[in-house]
Amino acid sequence: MSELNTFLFNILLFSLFFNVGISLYGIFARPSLIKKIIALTIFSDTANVLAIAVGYRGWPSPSQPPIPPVITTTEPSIDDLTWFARQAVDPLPQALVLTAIVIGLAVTLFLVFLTLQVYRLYGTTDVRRVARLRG
Amino acid sequence: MYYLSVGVLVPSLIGLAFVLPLLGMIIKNIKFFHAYASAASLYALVVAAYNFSIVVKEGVKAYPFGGWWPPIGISYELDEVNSLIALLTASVMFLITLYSAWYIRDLKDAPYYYTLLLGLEVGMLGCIYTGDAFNLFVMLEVMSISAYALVGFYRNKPEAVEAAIKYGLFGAVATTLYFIGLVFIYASFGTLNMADLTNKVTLFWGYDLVSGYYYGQVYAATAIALALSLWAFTFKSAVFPNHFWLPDAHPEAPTPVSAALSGLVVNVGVYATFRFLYTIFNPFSAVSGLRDLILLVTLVLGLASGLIGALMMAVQDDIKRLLAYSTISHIGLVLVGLSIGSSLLSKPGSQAFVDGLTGAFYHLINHSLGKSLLFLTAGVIIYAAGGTRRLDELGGVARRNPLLGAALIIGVLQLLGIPPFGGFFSKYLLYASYLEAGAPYISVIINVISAISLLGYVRLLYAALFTTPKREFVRASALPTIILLILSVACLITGILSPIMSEWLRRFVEATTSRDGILNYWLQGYLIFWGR
Amino acid sequence: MEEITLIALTVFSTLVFPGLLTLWIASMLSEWWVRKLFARTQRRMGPSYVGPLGILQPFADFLKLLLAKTEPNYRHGSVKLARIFGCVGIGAITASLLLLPISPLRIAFNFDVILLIYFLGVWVAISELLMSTSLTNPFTIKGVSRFSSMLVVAEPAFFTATIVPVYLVSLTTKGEPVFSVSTTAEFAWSLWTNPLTAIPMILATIAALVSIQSKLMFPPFNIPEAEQELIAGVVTEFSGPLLALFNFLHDADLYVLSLIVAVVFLGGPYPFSDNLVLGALATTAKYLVILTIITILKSSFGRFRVEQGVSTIVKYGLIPALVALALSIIIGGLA
Amino acid sequence: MSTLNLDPWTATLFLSGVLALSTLVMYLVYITLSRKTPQTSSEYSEPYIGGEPASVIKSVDVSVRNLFWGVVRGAGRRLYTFLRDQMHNGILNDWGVYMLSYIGLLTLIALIYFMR
Repeated sequence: MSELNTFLFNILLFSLFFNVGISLYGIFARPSLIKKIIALTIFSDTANVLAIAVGYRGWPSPSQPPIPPVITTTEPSIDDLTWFARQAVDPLPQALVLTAIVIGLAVTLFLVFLTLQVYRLYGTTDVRRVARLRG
Repeated sequence: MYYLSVGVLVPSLIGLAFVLPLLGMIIKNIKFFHAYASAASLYALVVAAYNFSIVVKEGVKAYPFGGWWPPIGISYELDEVNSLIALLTASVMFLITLYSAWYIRDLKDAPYYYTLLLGLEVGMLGCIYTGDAFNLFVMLEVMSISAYALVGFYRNKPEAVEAAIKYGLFGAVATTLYFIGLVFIYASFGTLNMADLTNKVTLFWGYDLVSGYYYGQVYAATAIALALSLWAFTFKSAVFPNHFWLPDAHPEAPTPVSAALSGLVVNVGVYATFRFLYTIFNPFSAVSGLRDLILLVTLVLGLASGLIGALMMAVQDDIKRLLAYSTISHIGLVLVGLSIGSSLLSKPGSQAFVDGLTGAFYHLINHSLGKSLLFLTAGVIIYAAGGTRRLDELGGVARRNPLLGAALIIGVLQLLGIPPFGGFFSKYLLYASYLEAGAPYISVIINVISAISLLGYVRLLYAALFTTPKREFVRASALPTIILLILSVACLITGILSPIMSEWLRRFVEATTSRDGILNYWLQGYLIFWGR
Repeated sequence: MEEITLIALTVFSTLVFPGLLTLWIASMLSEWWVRKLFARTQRRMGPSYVGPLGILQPFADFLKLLLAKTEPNYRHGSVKLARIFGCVGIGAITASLLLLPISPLRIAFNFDVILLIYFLGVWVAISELLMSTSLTNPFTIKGVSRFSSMLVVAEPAFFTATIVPVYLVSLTTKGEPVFSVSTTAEFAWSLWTNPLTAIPMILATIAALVSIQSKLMFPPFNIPEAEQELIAGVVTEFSGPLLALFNFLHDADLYVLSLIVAVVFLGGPYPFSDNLVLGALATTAKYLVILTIITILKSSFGRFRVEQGVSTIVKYGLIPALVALALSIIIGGLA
Repeated sequence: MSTLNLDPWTATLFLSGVLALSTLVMYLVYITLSRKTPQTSSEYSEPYIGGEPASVIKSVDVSVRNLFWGVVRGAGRRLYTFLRDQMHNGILNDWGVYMLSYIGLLTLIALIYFMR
């Protein structure tokens, strides 16, 4: 059980970093602006998932699976709280991700609008041809 | 004791900025928006000056938002260095906002323009004031989105849109990389508060309080986090090889915005680099070995961007593009000054260390004043030359308006670093620190950079001052001229008051980067709240 | 009382010695020396009418241009700007003289060599550039273009060459203030007596001479840029008093640059440091040697194209200076 | 002989004062001694074009493109070809190579530090 848990977790981490690599390739190497923006959203989503994953403190340990960050008892004792702090998923990364998603939404929208405008003005979204500013 | 003014400035300014589009639906008189934006940025200037004065009087000040103590809540923390940069930002932004009233005098979109301009100011002030690494990310994004939008403000101009998308796309990558860096920091240290981080990185104490376990590899996480955030910061400050967007983006923005971008926005990246490498991952921390390597990289990159900026200046045909390349060159020099802290070059607290950092900040200030002066002058020159930005078509307009010509010459002398202008004294400090540190080669390269940049400035002076007129001269109104006058006097003052200014800066740098200063940053920003 | 003495001394140093008056006389005499020698190498007589051996000829030329001819009234340029920048250049040279140990009022502080570079190198170069750009003419602009192209390499070469003795002195002696022109002048002789430091000193002196040659636009660096040789480069449009002003600026630059080599590199009054008269004579002798070398260099070369000129300065100016600097760093590591 | 021991900043300002003073004196000397054509004179001297009349050239200005010919197209031709046409060619993907290699360098440093 423990090995499987660790294995799955490692797969998750590995695929996240693999995803970072793919999306960076997409942003830096694909010629089309639209594809660049798609890669950018993949990139920021990967970053967000990474942040969420970080919130699962001590997940690979099988004896203490993480619990939702909600205190169920109405009047918790100190022991309850200590246990809760050890077990619960860290809510802060989720808050960070929420902020990052909102910001990412704004940036993506803006970039899509600009791409549309580029397409209107240049007739293409290929960055090799959108290169009037040089030197 | 914490002051409300430390915390209130940024949120209230955001409010003032976001009300503007709504007001734009009701009020149709453009003059109102000019007055409103100027009043808002005057308010920012007054509060920033007040904050600076209390920091100088009483030392480091922090403000916890919503009464949540750090490291749980977001806090703003002001020490001497960042309150000074904030004051510089607020004052130059005030002049730029005033200038905008002339520049966009009959633009219909004025409310949106001012929203973005105030958003830019909020973002910069937030980045500078913040004592929280995640809040730095948010504020960086606020600043960047305003900047992208301002670059693409003329949305029907192909070049502007192209510059904006180039800037925006890679800018988004840079901030996301910084976010990933933050994830690593949070995973290994369990905190994002800068004061708390400083303590944990320096003493390596208490980092397993919140986190630990799987992500406990603090050294690896620190290294990756530092690498990723440094990439983002050097992108924001346009250091080689992350400088490509700048010469496209800065010229295509409306001219006051170019002044803000070139004079102030790049400073934010430099400031963030300083905060990360001298406060959080400070010379006394457990990761000082990594820090030395990274500072060597910044030294090489600083010199490279200084050289490339200067070389590219010599072949520009566009007045604003020339100035944009000069920005790259000068930010490179500032970064060279910041790199003195590597333990291979100098020991913390030694003469060379303090000289280099003082020189870096002095140069930052001089460059901000000189570059915004030159960009605003370029705006008037372009207007007087009939809207062309091409050097060949300027037709010596500056000569026919002596004040304009004087402003141009003063700006160039400031940036070339000629005594008695401020630019000389900061370059003197940079030269002296590297000679003192036993690396005279760096001084020679700084000299080479200055000599090469002479080519670009000669080009600028020749085109704007000495060519013969091609068309009727259009006289600009009094407002921009007065602003140019104020900035020119400021350039002179940074030179004439250099005995006082360098003394102050030296004190600030010593207070911020010494062991006691770092301890104090932690105490004031973290521990003091727990003692209450 | 002290303030009054200080002010009097400042005014004296600025206006009389080593300031404007001495500067004028010395640069005119230097011009005579260069002209006479240059003519002799070409088997001409050189100046010979005014004064014994024509020694007063440059003075006569200067006064004639200043007093007898009229200033041009120029359609495209600004004579006023040209005047101002010419005077500023001379002012910068005067200011830099106070850093040298020959001055009765001496300014010395840590790293003042940087100040010398900025006053003498940058201020003067910019004044010359702006002075000739003020009178727009295609030839002037071409001259400005090639002069600034030269400066890009000449200025760092001169800086590096000057840093070498300064750095070596700060390494090998305990002289105060450090990295200062006057400290260097005091101890420069000791660098020549030590074979280890003599090698970088020789290289640095060569580099300094080459960069001075190009900073002064002497052959081989007064470079034609077109198929047909350009007329006079930066001085094309100067006539009358403005030409006199420019000549004075140029000669003063020649005088001070050579003096710096004589004082900072060759140790000035050494070996008569304690005797004022003999010391002055020794300095003068060294100065004349430097001036003679510059004149011989000037007379024995043809002209280069601008890109040849730039690569020549890199080859014989910048690279020897950098090698000398590297050697001094190695010596510093040994010491 | 007296040496003035000042701090660098004051000394620089002092020397700048000397510069201003001597410039002023020189300017006054020049103004009083030199002979100037009266400002009201409508006669301009034409630019000197190698003895030709001024009408042989279209304009007295040289295009800024032709400045620094020797550096840009002479001594530094290879450098400028590289900088302008290969590096700053305006194509986003080509910049990406430089930017990515920089982040690669930083990651490499981080890894080396981690492995040590």
